[in-house]
Amino acid sequence: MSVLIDGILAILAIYLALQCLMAQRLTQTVFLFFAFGLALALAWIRLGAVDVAIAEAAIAAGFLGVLLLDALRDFSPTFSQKQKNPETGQNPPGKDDNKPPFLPRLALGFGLGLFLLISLEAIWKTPEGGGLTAASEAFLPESGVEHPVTAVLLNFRAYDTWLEIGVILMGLLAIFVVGGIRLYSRPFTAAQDPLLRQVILFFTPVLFLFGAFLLYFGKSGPGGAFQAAVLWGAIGILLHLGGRPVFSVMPRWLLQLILTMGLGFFLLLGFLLMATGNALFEYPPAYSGIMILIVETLAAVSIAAALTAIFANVNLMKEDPNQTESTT
Amino acid sequence: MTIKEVITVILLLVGCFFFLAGTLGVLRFPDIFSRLHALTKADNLGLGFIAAGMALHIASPLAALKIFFIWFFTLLASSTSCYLIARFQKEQDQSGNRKEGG
Amino acid sequence: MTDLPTSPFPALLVGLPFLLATLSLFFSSKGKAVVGLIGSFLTALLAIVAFVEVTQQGTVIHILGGWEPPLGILLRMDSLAAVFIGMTALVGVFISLYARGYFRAQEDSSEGFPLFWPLWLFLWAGLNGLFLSNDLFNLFVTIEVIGICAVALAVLSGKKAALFAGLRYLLAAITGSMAYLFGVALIYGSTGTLDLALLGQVLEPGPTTTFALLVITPGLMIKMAGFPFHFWLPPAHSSAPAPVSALLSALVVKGAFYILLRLWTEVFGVSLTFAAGQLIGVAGAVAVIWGSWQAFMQTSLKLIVAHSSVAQLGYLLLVFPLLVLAPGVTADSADWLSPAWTAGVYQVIAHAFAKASFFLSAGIIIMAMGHDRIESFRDLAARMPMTVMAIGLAGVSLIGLPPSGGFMAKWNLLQGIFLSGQWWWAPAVLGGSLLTASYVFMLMRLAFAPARKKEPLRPVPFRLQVFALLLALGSFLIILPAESLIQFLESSQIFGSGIESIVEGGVYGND
Amino acid sequence: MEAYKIYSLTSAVLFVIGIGGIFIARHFIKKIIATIIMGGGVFLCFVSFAERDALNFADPVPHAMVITGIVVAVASAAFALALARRIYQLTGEESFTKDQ
Repeated sequence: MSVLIDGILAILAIYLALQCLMAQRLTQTVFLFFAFGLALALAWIRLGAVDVAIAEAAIAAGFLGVLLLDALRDFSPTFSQKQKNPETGQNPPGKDDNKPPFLPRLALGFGLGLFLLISLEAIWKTPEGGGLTAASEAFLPESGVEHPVTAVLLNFRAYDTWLEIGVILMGLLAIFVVGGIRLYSRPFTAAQDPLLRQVILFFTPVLFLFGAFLLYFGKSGPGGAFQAAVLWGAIGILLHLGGRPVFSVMPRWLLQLILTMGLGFFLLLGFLLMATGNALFEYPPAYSGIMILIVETLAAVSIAAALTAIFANVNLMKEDPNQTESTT
Repeated sequence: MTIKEVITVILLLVGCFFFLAGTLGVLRFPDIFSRLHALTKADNLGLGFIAAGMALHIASPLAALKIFFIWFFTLLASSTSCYLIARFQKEQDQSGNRKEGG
Repeated sequence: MTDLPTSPFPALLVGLPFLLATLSLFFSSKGKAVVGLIGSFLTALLAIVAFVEVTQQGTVIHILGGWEPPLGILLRMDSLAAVFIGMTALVGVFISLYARGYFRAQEDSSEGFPLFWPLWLFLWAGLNGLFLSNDLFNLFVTIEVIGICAVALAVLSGKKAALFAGLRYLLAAITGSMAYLFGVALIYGSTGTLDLALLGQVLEPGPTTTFALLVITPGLMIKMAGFPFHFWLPPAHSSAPAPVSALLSALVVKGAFYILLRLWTEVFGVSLTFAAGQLIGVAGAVAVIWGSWQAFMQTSLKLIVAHSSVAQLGYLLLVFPLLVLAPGVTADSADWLSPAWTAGVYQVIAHAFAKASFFLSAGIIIMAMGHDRIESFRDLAARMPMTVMAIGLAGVSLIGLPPSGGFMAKWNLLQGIFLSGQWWWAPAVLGGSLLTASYVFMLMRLAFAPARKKEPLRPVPFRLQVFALLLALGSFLIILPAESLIQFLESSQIFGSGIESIVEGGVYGND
Repeated sequence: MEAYKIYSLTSAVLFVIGIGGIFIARHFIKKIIATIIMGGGVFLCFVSFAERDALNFADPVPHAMVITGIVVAVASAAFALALARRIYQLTGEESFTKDQ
């Protein structure tokens, strides 16, 4: 029975991935992408990876999906112009003329098929390496937290996590580069809908509480900085959409502080520990629990701010017509 | 099989039925308003039945409260988004009509 | 490995530029440049100090978080890493100095330029992290850091061509790193460890290992623009601002090469066959000829330089077939390993200096003439002697004429090729040099030819020309410490080691 | 067949679909989604091995790596999306044309 469920889920994920890439309209692609993310999240749950499921549903399907949806506002008009009959979803016959020629496609398909067979064989025959479960279990009491995934993320392999928080900040900087750095200069004109505003106002404290719960609960169960950060980031995005762009009323230095404090505190704490003769990110066992909690909280706030800023900036790019002339 | 399990199974089956009906509605109904209708009404009802079934199955008040909140938030979010989509579509239709008329 | 001396420098080498980059975000445009410049100097200084430490203590390590591998991550600075970090520091400082003057001279044109500084420091931290890393997954994170920063720098100008090239670059980079990560997943699944040193001991040959090699190698070749995957490089490098082009081609592509070298020699020895080495060699040989020919056919300077990067990276790929030993040959009896390694390291360093100088000179010429079409280079030698000299010197190093670093690389490569008996690579090396000579001399001939009508030149800050020339001179000066450098490199375990292919048979040769 | 095998085999299929999508799909957004699908395949591979190596709990190291990987992949994809939108804004192009 359980094999049946897993099999159906696997086939569903593959089907959704294929449909997502082959869909005729971009809207379909994006919504199938949401569905694909949720199918994967279910797969993570089936595999016992609840943290990954929350991260996938919240970050990959949720946040990226929202970004893609937002991008549709840019792309969809021309797409429906090219496509005369958007209601039925049928492809007009003249659309296929810019497809690549047949032979390279055949060769590519053949190559991919061969590659798939080899990879299936390789995965089928993978010897059992045993993983690092035993090692993590042995050192878990010394890590200061009770949940093994949090212990790996924030203590055993904190270096990777620190770099990863850096990657988010770099992604934000990179998006600034693309969109111009006149960030938050324009107020965002939001939908003036009383119901929407009330619902957003209702959801703000709920999301905040739930995020804080996930953050604190990450010590002993699934949850932690990233999951909490996405929920808090969702607050920022919702407020932004509801006509309360939090960042535009904030002084610039405060915004910069919020964006960088997670990364900065993480590193400065590491340097401080180095100054006392430990290695970088080597938390003394007696204080590791509280240190990890502080690092996680600040990191979550920073990531939440970065996610909101990524969304808001991508939005602002569209509202900025006079940039187009200045850079071409 | 106790009476509790029977009720759980019945609730789950009814929930699945409503989900199925809702999905069928989304696929088969002609325009966006009736599709939204199918999606939000039938699916929320289905989710409610399944939530009730699960709450009965776990039979702990705290879990029941959590499940209730799941259902409640879904209800809130889906009805709001349904309303927004419908409003957007209506505005589009009106502006489209105006363009065609003028 | 954990009994080696511990040192704080590896952690500082990553942490310091990171911290300074974060700090620079708080400043205004002008402040960013100042912090960025100070940060470059501090990082370079730290790199030199760490280099000296390695020369005295040998390989040093830093166990992050106090958790030993395989659970934790270990930073390892051996002499090979030290040389790469030192090269990054030297080239990086010159590029930083140049960038300060370059961006100041065109401050009005784009508002994205101040972000050069934090991104460049992040990139530097990523590069140092990559050279120090001893962990498969950590390598993935560092190449992603490098990838995002590199693309962001490449699109700094915000021009259409740069955006297209940047998106292409980014998609290629993501594909490459995902392919790499797939290989990491399989290796982790079959061994339960990510540490390179441990993997070298426990990895068993088998279809999984071979498949991991089969996805990791092309993945990294996409990132280093190895031959069939070089398509993204010329547009991305040629459309970026000059200091960025220099960074991208001098340093960024070397990161992926470094990982490939480490993985092939330290980890994948068990599943490599002689044929696999030959295959990557063919890619290198084709890249050398094709890239040089394409460079010869271009009509604008930056495209010439960008295509020449493809060719010069091909030389790096040519090192691999020499490192994979034929069945029956042991590393002790293979006397071509030392020249091959010397060739690889010197090619990396010489190319970094020469290509950086070439791109910086191209930037100067664009600044002076407003474009870089080579038909208007006539009589440039008389009007911009320093820049033409820098191009000439860098070109000589790229060709591989003595007494340049490029000569050192190509001479040792040829020596390795003939000692190993794989003479069929020699025509590619020589042909590549010949083609390189063709386009360099074509540029020189144009620069010295008398002009009928002279285009007006805008003034260029003198300092910029000095920095470009110094880098070009650097590609010659690096052969002075050659003997001690090679001696130093030999103190690391990896330098001079060969890959003894246990398995006979084809490329996919475990059956 | 154990449950993890189903997913580890699925991971290869998703990876190949992703690669194919990057090559064949024309629209920028589809290419970006293809990279995420490719990443999803890779992460599935990690997590299925974690399930296989479970003792008292599943192997936490791959879980941590996958969370890191998801965040990194999403950051890259968000950047790619910003580039694509900017390109569309400037040129009206939605896919790579021959001369670009």
